[in-house]
Amino acid sequence: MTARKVFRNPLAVAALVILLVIVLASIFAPLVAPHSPTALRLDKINAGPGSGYLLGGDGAGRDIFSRLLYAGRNTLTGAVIALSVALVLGVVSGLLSGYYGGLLDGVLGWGANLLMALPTMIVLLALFQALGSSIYLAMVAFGVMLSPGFHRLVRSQVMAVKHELYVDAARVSGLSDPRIIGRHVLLVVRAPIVIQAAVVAGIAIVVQSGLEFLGLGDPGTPTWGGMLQDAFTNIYTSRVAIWWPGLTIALTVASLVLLGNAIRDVIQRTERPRKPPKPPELVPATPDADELPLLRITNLTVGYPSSDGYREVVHGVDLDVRHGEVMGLVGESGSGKTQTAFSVLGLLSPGGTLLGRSSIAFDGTELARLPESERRSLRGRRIGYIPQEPMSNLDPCFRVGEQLVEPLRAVSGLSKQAAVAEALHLLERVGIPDPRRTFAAYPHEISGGMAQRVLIAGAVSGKPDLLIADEPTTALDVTVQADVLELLRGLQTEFGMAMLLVTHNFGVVADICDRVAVMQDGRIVEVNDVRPLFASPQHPYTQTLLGSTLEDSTPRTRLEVNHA
Amino acid sequence: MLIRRCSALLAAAALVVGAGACSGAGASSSAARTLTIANVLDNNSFDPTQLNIGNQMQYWSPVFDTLLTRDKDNKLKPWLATSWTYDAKRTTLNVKLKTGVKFTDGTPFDATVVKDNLTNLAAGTGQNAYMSRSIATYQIVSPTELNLKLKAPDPGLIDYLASVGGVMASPKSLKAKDVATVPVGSGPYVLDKTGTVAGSTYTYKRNPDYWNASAFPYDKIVIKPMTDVTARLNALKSGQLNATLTDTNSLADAKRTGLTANTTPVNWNGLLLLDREGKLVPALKDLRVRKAINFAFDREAILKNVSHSEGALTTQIFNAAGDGYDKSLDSIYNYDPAKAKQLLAEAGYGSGFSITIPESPGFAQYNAIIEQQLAAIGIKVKWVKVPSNAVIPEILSGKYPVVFMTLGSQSAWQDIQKAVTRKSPWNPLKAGDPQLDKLLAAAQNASEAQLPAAMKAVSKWLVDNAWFDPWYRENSVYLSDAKTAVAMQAYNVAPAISSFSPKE
Amino acid sequence: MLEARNVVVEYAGRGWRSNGFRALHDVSFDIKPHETLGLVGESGSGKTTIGRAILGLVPVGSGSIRFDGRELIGMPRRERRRLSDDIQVVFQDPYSSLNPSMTVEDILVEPLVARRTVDRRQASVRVRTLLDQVGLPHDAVHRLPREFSGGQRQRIAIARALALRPKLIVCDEPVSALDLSTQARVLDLFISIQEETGVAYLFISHDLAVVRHISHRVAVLYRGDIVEYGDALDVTERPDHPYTKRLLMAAPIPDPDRQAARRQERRDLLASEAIA
Amino acid sequence: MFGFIGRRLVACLVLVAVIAGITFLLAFSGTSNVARNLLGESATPDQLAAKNAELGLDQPLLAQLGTWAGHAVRGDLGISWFTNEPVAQAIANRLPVTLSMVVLAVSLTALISVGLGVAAAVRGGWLDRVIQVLSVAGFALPNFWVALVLVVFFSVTLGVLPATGYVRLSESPGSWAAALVLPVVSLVIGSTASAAQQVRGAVIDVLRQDFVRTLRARGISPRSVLFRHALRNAAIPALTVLSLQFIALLGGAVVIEKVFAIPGLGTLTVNAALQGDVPVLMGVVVTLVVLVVIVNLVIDVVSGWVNPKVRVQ
Repeated sequence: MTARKVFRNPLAVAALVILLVIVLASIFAPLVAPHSPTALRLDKINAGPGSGYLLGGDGAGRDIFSRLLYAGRNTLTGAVIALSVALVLGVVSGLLSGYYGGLLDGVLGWGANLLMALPTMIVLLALFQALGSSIYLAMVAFGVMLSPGFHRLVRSQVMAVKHELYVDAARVSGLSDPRIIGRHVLLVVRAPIVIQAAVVAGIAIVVQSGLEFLGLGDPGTPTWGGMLQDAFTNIYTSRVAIWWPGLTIALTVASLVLLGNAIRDVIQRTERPRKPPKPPELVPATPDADELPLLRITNLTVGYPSSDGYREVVHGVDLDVRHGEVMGLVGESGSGKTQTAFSVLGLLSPGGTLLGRSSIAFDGTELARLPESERRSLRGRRIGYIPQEPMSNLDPCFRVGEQLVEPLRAVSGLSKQAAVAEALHLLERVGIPDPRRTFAAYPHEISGGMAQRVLIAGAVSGKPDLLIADEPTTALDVTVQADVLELLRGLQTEFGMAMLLVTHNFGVVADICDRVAVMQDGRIVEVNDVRPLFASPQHPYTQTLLGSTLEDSTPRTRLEVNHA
Repeated sequence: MLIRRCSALLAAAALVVGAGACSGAGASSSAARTLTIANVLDNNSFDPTQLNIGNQMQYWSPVFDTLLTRDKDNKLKPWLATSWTYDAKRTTLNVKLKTGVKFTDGTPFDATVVKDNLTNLAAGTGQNAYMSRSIATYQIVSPTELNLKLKAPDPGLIDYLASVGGVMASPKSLKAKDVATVPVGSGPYVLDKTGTVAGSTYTYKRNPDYWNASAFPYDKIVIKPMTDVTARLNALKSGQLNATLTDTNSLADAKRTGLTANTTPVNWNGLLLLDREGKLVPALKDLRVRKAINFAFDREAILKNVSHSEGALTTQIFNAAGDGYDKSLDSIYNYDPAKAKQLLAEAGYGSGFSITIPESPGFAQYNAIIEQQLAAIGIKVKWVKVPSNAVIPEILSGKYPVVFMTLGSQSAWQDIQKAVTRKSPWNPLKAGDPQLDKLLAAAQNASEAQLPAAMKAVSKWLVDNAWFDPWYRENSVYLSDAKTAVAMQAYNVAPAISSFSPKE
Repeated sequence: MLEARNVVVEYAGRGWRSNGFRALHDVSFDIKPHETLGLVGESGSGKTTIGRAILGLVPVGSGSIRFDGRELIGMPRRERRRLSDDIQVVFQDPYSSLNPSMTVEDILVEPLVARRTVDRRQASVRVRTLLDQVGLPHDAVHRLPREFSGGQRQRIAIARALALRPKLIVCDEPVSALDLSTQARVLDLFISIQEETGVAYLFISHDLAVVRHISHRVAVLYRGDIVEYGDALDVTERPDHPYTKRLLMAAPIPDPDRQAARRQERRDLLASEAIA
Repeated sequence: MFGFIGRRLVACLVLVAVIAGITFLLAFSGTSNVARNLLGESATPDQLAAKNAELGLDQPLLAQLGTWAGHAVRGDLGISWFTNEPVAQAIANRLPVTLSMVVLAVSLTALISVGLGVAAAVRGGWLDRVIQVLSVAGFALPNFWVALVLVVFFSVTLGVLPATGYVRLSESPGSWAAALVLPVVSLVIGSTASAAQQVRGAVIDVLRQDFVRTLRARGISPRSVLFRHALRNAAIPALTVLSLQFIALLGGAVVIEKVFAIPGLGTLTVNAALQGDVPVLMGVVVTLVVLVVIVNLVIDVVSGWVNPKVRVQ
C-alpha cells in the first residue's frame, strides 16, 4: 500500500535505484570490479582517471573504482551493524518502556537520556583505546549511542498507541500483551522506524567515515572514509581523488534520506499537490443596493485545491443576518456550516478560496473582494469570533490577561493601563468569579468552562456588530452549556449584536436563535424563523433531523426479572 | 633509540604525535625577523631527561645549548665544549669547556654542571637516557675541564654530546617542579611564556646575554604543532608559515607554487628480516631465502612512484653521511624476481611459504606493495592488524619474523646499537653470529682512523647475510617559503633552529 | 448478573508526595441479564471509570465487582482474559477504536482467533453473520476503517463486540461522536441487537436524552458518586436529587417554547438553590 | 522553578558520574602499550614496570577509578602522559577555541534556520523546496569534506581566508573572526539544513493550531501572530533541536579541527586517542558531558520560561 505510493514519487524511485545499485555493486564487487582492491600498479599511484583505471589510482596505485566497490561492502556493513544494534536496543527498550511504563520506563528513559548527552564522536575517540582500530566494534558502540533515538521514537509511539481505544478493545478481546504489541503496536510504529532507520544509516555512514578520516580506521580494509583520508593526504598530488569517495558517500546518504522523506510524506500525507491551481477570478457580484441587512451572503462558493482543480465544499449559499438577530446555522458534520462562518471571517483554512459569484456584503461593504489588510481591520472590531474548543484556542505560552489585552490595544488603541482595566472588566462581565486571578493565570491553569468565558470576553471586547460563534457550547458539559448560553444571550441583548451561531444541536437553536438556516451537503435547504421551523419543517432533511431528536422518546420500562 | 622518519610518517596516523595548532601573528607580519614554522608533533617536555631528537628537537634547541654541534657538512664542531679527546684505549674522554657562559637564571656553566646534567640524564626515564649511561665516573679536573671515564669504548658518545646527551640546563632547574614546562638553558632564545600556549603555539625570544647571538638571525621564533600534513601545507601555501616538514607527496605541487624543497635522506625504507635464525619461520634461516626476498622488490619503481624519486636506492642500512657508508653496497640486490624464485627453489621452497607481518596503519601504502611483490615470488603474507598506538610495542615484542619499517639512520654506531647487536631493540629475536660479534667488537674498539673501515666491514657482512631488505633511503622534505633559507642536516628529519636563516 | 459493591478507584498522583485523585468513591449498582443500565454524568463524574473498572482496564482500589458470581477484582490476568467471552466493549470514538491499518475482517476475526474458539474458515463465516447483524455489506471485509463513515465504523465496533457472543457489553459514549440522524439509527441498532440476542448493556453517556432512550434503569453520577439510581422514567422525569434536576433543566429542548419554559424553570431552580 | 532546577541538577550530577565511570573503565582497559610508547624502544622490562607503577596502571581497574574520581572531584584531572601538561590546563587552553567555534556555529545555525524555517513555513513554494534540497545535501555531505573543498578554494586558490589555525579573540578580533569563517561555515551548512527543516515543521504545526485562527479573528496583525505567538510556541521544539545540534557540533568540531589544524579540544582528543593518552581523554569526556548537561539545563529552564506548561509536565 505504502510501497506503491512511495513508488509514485520520482525522487524516491531515483533514490531507491541509486541505493540498490550501490548495494548490489558492493555485494557483487568481486564480479563487478575490474581489479582486485589490493592489486596495485606502481605507475598508477595517484594517477588521474582513465587508461586502465576508470577513476584513477589511489596513493598506493590501486584502482579507485574497484576499491570504491569493495569499500562499499565494509562501509555498508559498518552502517548495518550500527543500525542493527541501535534498532534492536532502541526498539525493544522503547516497546518495553512505552508499554509497561512505571519503573522500567524510568530506568530505560534515564539510560536513554544518558546516552543522548554524550558527544558521540568524542566518546568514540575515548573508546578507541578499548576498541582498537576495528571500525566494526566502533560501530557497535556507535549503535548503542544511537539507540536512544529509536527508544524515544518507539516509546512515544507506543505511549500514543497504548491509549488508543483499539488497544483497549484488543485487551478486552482477550489478547495477551505480547500479541497486542506484535499486532497493534509494532504495526503502527513500523513506518516511523523505517524512516528513522534510513536517517540513522546515513548518520552511521557519515560518522564512520569521519572516524576513518581522523585516522582511527583500519587502513588495511578499504572503506569510503579511509579512501577519503588517503585522498586528503594526497590532495596536492591528485586533486580529483577526494571527489569519488566524497560523492559516493553523499549519494548514498542523500538517497537514504530522500527515501526516508518520501516514506514519511506518504505516511503523513504531507505530499502537497504539485501547485495549487490559480483560483479563478471572482465574478463581480451585484448585491441589491437598497435595504441591505447587516450581513448578506449571496452565492457563496468555497473550494479547496485538489488534484484536479478545486473541490467545492460550499455550493452557492445565500444567507442574511439582520441587525441584532441571532441566526442559527444548523447541519451535520460536513454540511459546510463552519466553512460558511469562516468565509465571513475571511479565515478559511490554508488553500480555501471563494469562487465564482461569491459575495459577502457586511454593512454595505463587499468583504469577498476586500484586501486582506482592510478585512483585518474589521476582525475583532466589527466582527467577533467564538471558537468551539476552549482550550486549544488560547495560546498556551501567554497569560490569559495578555491574550485579552493585546487585541484590545491593537483594535481599540487603548493604553496598556486602560486595556488591563477593560480586560478585567470584561472578565467580570462574563461571570468569572475572581477576574484578577484568572487574568494572571496561564490557560492550562483554568477549566474548560472558564476558558470559554475568556474566549467570549475576547470576542466581545471590540464590541462587534456581528458575532460568529462556531459551535460555542459543543465541547462543554450540559450544565456549563446552559450557563454559557445564558451569558451569550445576555451579551447579545446588552450589546445589540447580531450573531451567526453554527451548531448541530437543535436544543441550542431552540434556546437562543431567532431564525434558522439548515444546511446539507454545502447547501442551505431551508431558512425560517425559529418557531415555524420547529413547528412545521418544510424540507424532508429538516424533518429527518428533527425526527431524530430523542427528547420525547419514551423510556424503556424496567425489565421483569424473568423476562428471558 | 631513534625512530625518526618513522615518527614523521606515522604522525598523521598515530604513534608519538602531538596537538596541531596555530595562533599568534602570521609569518608575514613581522617580516624577516620572525621565523614561524610548524612541527609535526607537540613538544612532549622541556625536562632534559625527557628530550627527544628528530622533530621535537626544534622545541628544545632554541633554549638549550649542547656540548658539541654539527656543521652544515655534518662535521662535529665545538660549542659549549671547546675540545674533546679520547685516550688510546678510548675509555676516557677529556672535555674542555668554554668560559663565561651563564644560564638564564644566572648560574655559571662549568664542569660540575656538565656532570650534573649527564648523571641526571642517565638516572632519568627518558628515551635517550642511554646517551650518557656508558659513562662510569666523572673526573673534574678544573671548572673548565673534566674527564669522562667509560665502562667500555662507546663510538657513539661524541655524537650523543651533539644531541640530547649534550644538552646543558641550569642544575637548579633540573630538580624544579616545573622542569617540564619551564626550560632554563643557556641557549640563544628563551621561551616566551606569554606567547606560548601548550599544544598550540610556542614562542621564543632572544636571550639578551647570549654568547653567540650572531649565529642566530631571528629575533623571534614561533613553532606551532600541526599534526596533519595537508593542514601544514595549506598553512605554508597561504602564508601562515615560513617553513614546515611535509613529505614527498607534496613536492610537485610545492615546486609549482614557488616553495623551496629542502631535502636530505635520513630514513631507509624496507623490511627488517628479524627472524634470521628461523625461530618463527624456519625458511628465513636460509640465506638464499633472505636473498630471494631482497631480490623480490622493484626498488626503483617503488622509489619513483611512492616517494616520487626523492631518495636513493640502497641495500645497506647505514646513512650515506656516516662512517659506515659504502657506495658499492647500494646495488647488491637489484630487482630480479626470476632469480628470487630460483633461490627459493634451491632452498627447497619452490612452492612458497607464508609469513606473518604486522599491518601497521601508518604504512598502508607499502603494505599493498609488500603483499603483491612477495606473492609474485611465492611468499604469502598473512597480515596481523595492529592498532596504530601499538605498532612499536608489537614489532619489538618478537612476535613477527618480518616487519616493514622506515627506520631513521644516524651514525653507523648508533644504527648498530639500534638494530644489529644481540641486545638491540630492533633485533627482538636476539639473532647473532660469532663472526658479526667479532666485527662489532673491532668497530667498538677501533681508533678514529680505523673506524670507517671497521664499520664498512659490518655493513658488508649485514648485506652479504641479507639481515635486512632495505629498498631505498628516502628524502625528508622540508619546505620553505621565498623568504626563508633552510640548511638540512644529515641525521635529522627536521632541521635545528640554527639551520634557518632569512633570505635577502 | 453483574454486581458492583462499594467500588473505589484512585488514580495515582504524580510523584510520591502529591495525592492521588479519587475518581470513584464507593459506587454500587447491578446489571441484570438482558437489561440496559444507563450511566449518566458530566465530564469528571467517573462514568467512564466505572466502565473501565468492569473491563479490567483500571485497577480497582477496593470494593467488589462480581460477574456471574465470580469476583473480578484481583482475578489473575490469564483468567481475566478468558472473561472476554462474556464482557465486551464499544467505545466512544469510532475513529480511534479501530486500528487504522487493519482491514475490517482482521478487526472482526481478532477476538475470535485470540480466544481460539474457531478456525480461520469458521471465523470468516462468523464475520459475515456479524456484518449482517450490524447492517454492513459483505464486501466491507477487505476495506480499511478509514473508508467508512463514523456511523459505519461504530457498526464495525459493535460487530467486534458481538463476535464472541458476550453477555454484557460496556458501551462507553458510543453515539456521542455521531451526527444526530446517525445517532438515532445506531441507537436503534443497539436496541434491536439487544432484543435479538438478549445481551445486557452498561450504557454510558453524558446525554440524558440518549440514556433515557435506551435504558431500562439509570444511574446518575456526580463527582465519583451515584447520586440517583432507579427506573429510567423515574429518574429522567421526576428526579429527586438536585443535581439530577440541574442536569435535566440544563439540557435544551428542541422546541423554542418549551425550551423557554425550561429555561425559566432552571433560573428559578438555581435561584432557589442560591437562597438555600 | 527552583525545585525544578534543583532536581535537574541532581540528576545531572549522577549522569556525569555514571558516564565518567563507564568511560574510565572502558578507556583504562586498553593501556597495555602506554609505557612502551612513552619510554621508547630501548626501555627494559624493569623500566616498563616502573613506569606502569608510576602511572598507577599496576593497580586494579576499580582502584584506579577510585583514585581518579577522588582527584577529579577536587578539580584535578591528572597529567597528560605524553605531554606532561596538566589535563585541566590543557582543556582550559583548548576549550575556548572549540567553544568559540561551536557557539558561533550554533548561533548562526539558530539565526539562519529560524529565518529560513519561518520563511519556508509561511511562504512555502520555492523556499520550501530550497530547504528540502539543502537539508538533504547538508545531511549527506560530510562536513569535513565540505571543509576540504572550502579550504582548497578559499585559502589555497583564492588566498582570501586563512587555511589553518586559530587566533585568540583578545589578540586580534579581526584575525579571530577570519580564522573561524571557514570552520564555522563548514559546520553550519550541515546543522542549518536539518535545523531549518525542523523549525519549518514546528512553525507549520503552530500555525495550524486553533488559537492562531482565534488570534487573527481578534484583529491581531499577522506579524504579531507570527513573531509573538507562533515563534514562541515553536521555540520549544526549536530549542530542543538546537540543543541536539550543539552536541552534534561538538562532535563535528573534532573532525573540522583536524582539517584546519585548529588547536581545540578536538585536536587534543584525536591526538590523545591515537597515542592512548587516557587521562586527557577522560578529562575531555567529563568536560564535554558537563558542558552538554549545562546546555541542556539552560534549555530546560528557557523552555519552562517560554512555555510554563512545560514546567508542569
